[in-house]
Amino acid sequence: MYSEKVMENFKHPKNQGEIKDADGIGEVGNPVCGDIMKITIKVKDDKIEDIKFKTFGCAAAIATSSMITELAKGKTLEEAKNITRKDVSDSLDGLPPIKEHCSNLASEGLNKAIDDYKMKKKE
Amino acid sequence: MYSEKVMENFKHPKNQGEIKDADGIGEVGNPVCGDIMKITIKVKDDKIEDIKFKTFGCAAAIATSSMITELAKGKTLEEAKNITRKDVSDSLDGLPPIKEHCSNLASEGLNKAIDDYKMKKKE
Amino acid sequence: MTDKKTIYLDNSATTQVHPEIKDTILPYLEDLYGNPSSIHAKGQEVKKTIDNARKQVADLIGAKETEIIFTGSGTEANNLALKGIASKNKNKGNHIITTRIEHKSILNSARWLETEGFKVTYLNVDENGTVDINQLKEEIRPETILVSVMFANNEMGTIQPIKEIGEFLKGKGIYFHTDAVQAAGKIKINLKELNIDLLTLSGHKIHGPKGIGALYIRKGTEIDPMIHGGGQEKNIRSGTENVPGIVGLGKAAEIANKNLESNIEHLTNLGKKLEKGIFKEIPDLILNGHPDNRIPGNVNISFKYVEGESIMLMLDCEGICVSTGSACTSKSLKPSYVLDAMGKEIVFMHGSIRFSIGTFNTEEEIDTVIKTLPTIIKKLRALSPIYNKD
Amino acid sequence: MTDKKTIYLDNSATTQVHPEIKDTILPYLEDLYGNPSSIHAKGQEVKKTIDNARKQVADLIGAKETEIIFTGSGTEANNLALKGIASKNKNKGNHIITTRIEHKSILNSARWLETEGFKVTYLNVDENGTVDINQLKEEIRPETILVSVMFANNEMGTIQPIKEIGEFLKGKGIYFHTDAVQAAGKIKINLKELNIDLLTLSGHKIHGPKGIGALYIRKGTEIDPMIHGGGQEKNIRSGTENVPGIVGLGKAAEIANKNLESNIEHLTNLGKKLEKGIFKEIPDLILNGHPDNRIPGNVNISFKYVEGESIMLMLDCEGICVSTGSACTSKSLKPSYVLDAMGKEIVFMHGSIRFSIGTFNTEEEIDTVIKTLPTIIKKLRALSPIYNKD
Ligand SMILES: Cc1ncc(COP(=O)(O)O)c(C=O)c1O
Ligand SMILES: Cc1ncc(COP(=O)(O)O)c(C=O)c1O
Repeated sequence: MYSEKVMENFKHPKNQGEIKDADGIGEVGNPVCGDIMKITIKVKDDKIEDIKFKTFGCAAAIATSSMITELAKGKTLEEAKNITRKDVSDSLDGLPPIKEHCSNLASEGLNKAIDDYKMKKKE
Repeated sequence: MYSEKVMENFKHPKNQGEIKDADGIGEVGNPVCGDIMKITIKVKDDKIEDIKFKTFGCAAAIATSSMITELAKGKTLEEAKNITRKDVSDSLDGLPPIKEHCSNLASEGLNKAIDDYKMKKKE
Repeated sequence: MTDKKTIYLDNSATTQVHPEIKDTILPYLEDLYGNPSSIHAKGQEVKKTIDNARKQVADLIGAKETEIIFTGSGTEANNLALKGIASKNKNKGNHIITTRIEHKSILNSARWLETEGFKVTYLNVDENGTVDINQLKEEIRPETILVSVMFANNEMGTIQPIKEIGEFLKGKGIYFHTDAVQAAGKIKINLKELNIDLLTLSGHKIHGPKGIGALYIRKGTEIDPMIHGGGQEKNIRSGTENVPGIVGLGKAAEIANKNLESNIEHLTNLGKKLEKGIFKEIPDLILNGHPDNRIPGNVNISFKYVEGESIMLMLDCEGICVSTGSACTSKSLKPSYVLDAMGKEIVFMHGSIRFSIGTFNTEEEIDTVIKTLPTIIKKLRALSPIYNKD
Repeated sequence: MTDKKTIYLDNSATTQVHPEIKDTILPYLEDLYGNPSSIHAKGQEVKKTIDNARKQVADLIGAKETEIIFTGSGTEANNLALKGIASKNKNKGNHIITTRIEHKSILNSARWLETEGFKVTYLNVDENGTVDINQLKEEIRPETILVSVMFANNEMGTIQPIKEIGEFLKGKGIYFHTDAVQAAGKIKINLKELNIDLLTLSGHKIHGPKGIGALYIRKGTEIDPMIHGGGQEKNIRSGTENVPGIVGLGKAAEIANKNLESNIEHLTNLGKKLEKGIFKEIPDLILNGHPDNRIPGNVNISFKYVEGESIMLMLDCEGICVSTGSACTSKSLKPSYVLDAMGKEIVFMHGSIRFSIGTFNTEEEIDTVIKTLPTIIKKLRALSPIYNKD
């Protein structure tokens, strides 16, 4: 059902955990659809210096979380915002159609974390 | 589907043929239901001295024809008339339900032959 | 148990499972027992094989693998075609056209649809068993939603003008179904060249296992499911997949496809040999069905003045298996409704015997039948009150 | 291909075919290929075996052999029960009662009947998954023609009060159907002591083959066929008989019957061991279903704060096959509708895992699972944003 890449990222996720004094926090999803994702980022010079995730969800949710942190790490906020769900899905060699929404969730989470950082900076 | 007795009487029918100068002739059945039976009898001293049959029909029709000639041979007309379809069927260790009508036909044929003999005698 | 010497000439009723197919099925009765709906490894390894079988079946008829739905029999596939199309398209019309010589699974589905308010036209056939395409053209109405005409008949093998019907129906917005249960593996079927929306197959008629059928449903066809449940087979036929049956049918289709030409030649040769042999040895016969345009290996003969079941059982005693009418109606008292539709005299309808040859029959077997039959017919004719020739 | 070390704990989804059954089936893929409708020897030798299989199935549930109809799956049998009864008895009434936790083949048949004008009441269950018999009593109306309540649930194994329902319905002129697909072979079922009119079985759930089911139909029950055709199975289910499947189901029933007590003991022991082991090793669990009144060998646990598919796939990587919810819904995104009906908190519904033990599982396998699981749960909880315990 899943590609090898998905399984690899599911079994050995990168950047898992939570940054304690995060600059931005993004929480998305809800228990009804079975996926909850929390992304924390550390920003330096407009770049994502560190990023971690926690995910309650299926293998696709975990793998896409892991993948998006990989993709985002070291990128500028601008670049990170431009990561599409297709980028995530492609980097995982595709997702089963029924699981496509998971890649959505991942990029949504990242966006939220970046927005959160920007909001906080403004204050 | 058929009992061994039926198959035995089908494969090696007794009294087949036609008595040329028969005292009584009974023809029953029709092509629509797929069975036609002709019974010819020779009568002496109110007894069935000889009896033969010809049958166009299924294995059950042939076996019941053969069996009824066996049962009737040597009997008085009175006795022969009392041979029931159950007698025929029982002597063959039973018939499949769908083929029960064949035993009907056999006793009908015998009866007709006896009636024919009586009619002719009256004339 | 029958002994080794059985001569099986009833391949239109069912066929011997090809030994290669048995070997294909076996692992699915052993270690490969997973449920294809399961996401774990045990399920997924099986899922792949099902998709492969779908491809094998599709290839036999020139279809796409996504257009094949597996069912529990040819009968179920025929029911699904008629009822599924009727149910889904009843808002468009309530008229269905089929023929008087379809298999009972079509005829009785059609009759049931009549009780549900549908109107059904049953087309006539000529004395060769060929459907009247002009009548078809006349019977088309604005309310017609479906035409179902079998590819080849199971009793006397006549091949129907499927290509012509498909061409005539093209663009009319009427679905065209054909029951190809008897045609598959014996006639080249290429859906790329035929305008067909639905097509029925059955495993056990092509040397595959019993209890598995398939319905080709052309992409875009509007059809309702008949069996509801867990959503298997694209929600058109729910129920845990008959994995051994499916892989068996797949393999059977593959073999049938691979050997199609040689099989046709084999069946044609043996069929011709049998027909000629019988006609040479025995007088007073009628060949039922079309003299040429018939499935290879089907020889249907009426033996005048004698009854079919008697012939069949006499042959059975000699270890030769044949059939009177179609297998399904063998049990019934009525003469063949197919011969009836062809306008045969009733007394000859009772005497019809279908010899149907399969891949595994040999020339020697045919010789034996030709040698055995005359004695049996002579014996039965001697018993017959309507035979007056000696 | 999975390797030899697979630990298969998904026996409610499907089971390994018993080796004896494979041997029983084999001849029917070889020399015994006749069509049971054929009158000749090749057909009749097969017909006998089918009748024998019918007897074997009847014996498992205390029925008469003439009361068993073979179908293409448990799903088809459930469809036939609901639709066949509804169709035949619609003049008597249009109301049907079933439960919210039935298998999809019942639920989706019921929903289809609603589109055909029938009214359906879906009974609630309590937090253990037991149907509310008082609600059943209240919902009975003069128009009620059928009650269908499953014998035991496929997700969390709760056994329903079938005997009480049967007694309550006695003499009311309402048919009572039960889906015993999950109960058969794991609970003693004796129809002589139960007032049941129709009962569903499926081959592949009792170590028999896939693609074969059976419906017990009590003598005198008024039911319409769903699949029309040649009149096989007493005209209630047409189609050439799935002979390998039928003899396989017959043998499976025979073995299940013979080993019933020892099998129950085996499943109970392993189930208890697994349950205790997991609860000892892992905190924050919920046992779903009834604590005692459940089919032996079914252990359904919600692992709080983590999601079921992840657990399932992690176990799969270790060669352990289990299921989230029922096999059929494994693919869907929605959490289990059965747990939903039981009123479970939604976040815990996503974390439910069904371990279902079968005849061929061993104590060592259970030990391995108990050893493997804690690491997986720990790992997933560490990943979970809703877990805050370390
Ligand atoms: C033309 C035709 N259609 C349909 C069927 C039914 O297929 P099955 O035997 O798989 O139910 C048969 C065989 O009996 C047949 O000959
Ligand atoms: C309770 C129940 N009923 C019916 C079925 C359907 O049976 P089958 O898999 O044979 O279609 C299943 C299995 O999926 C089941 O668990």
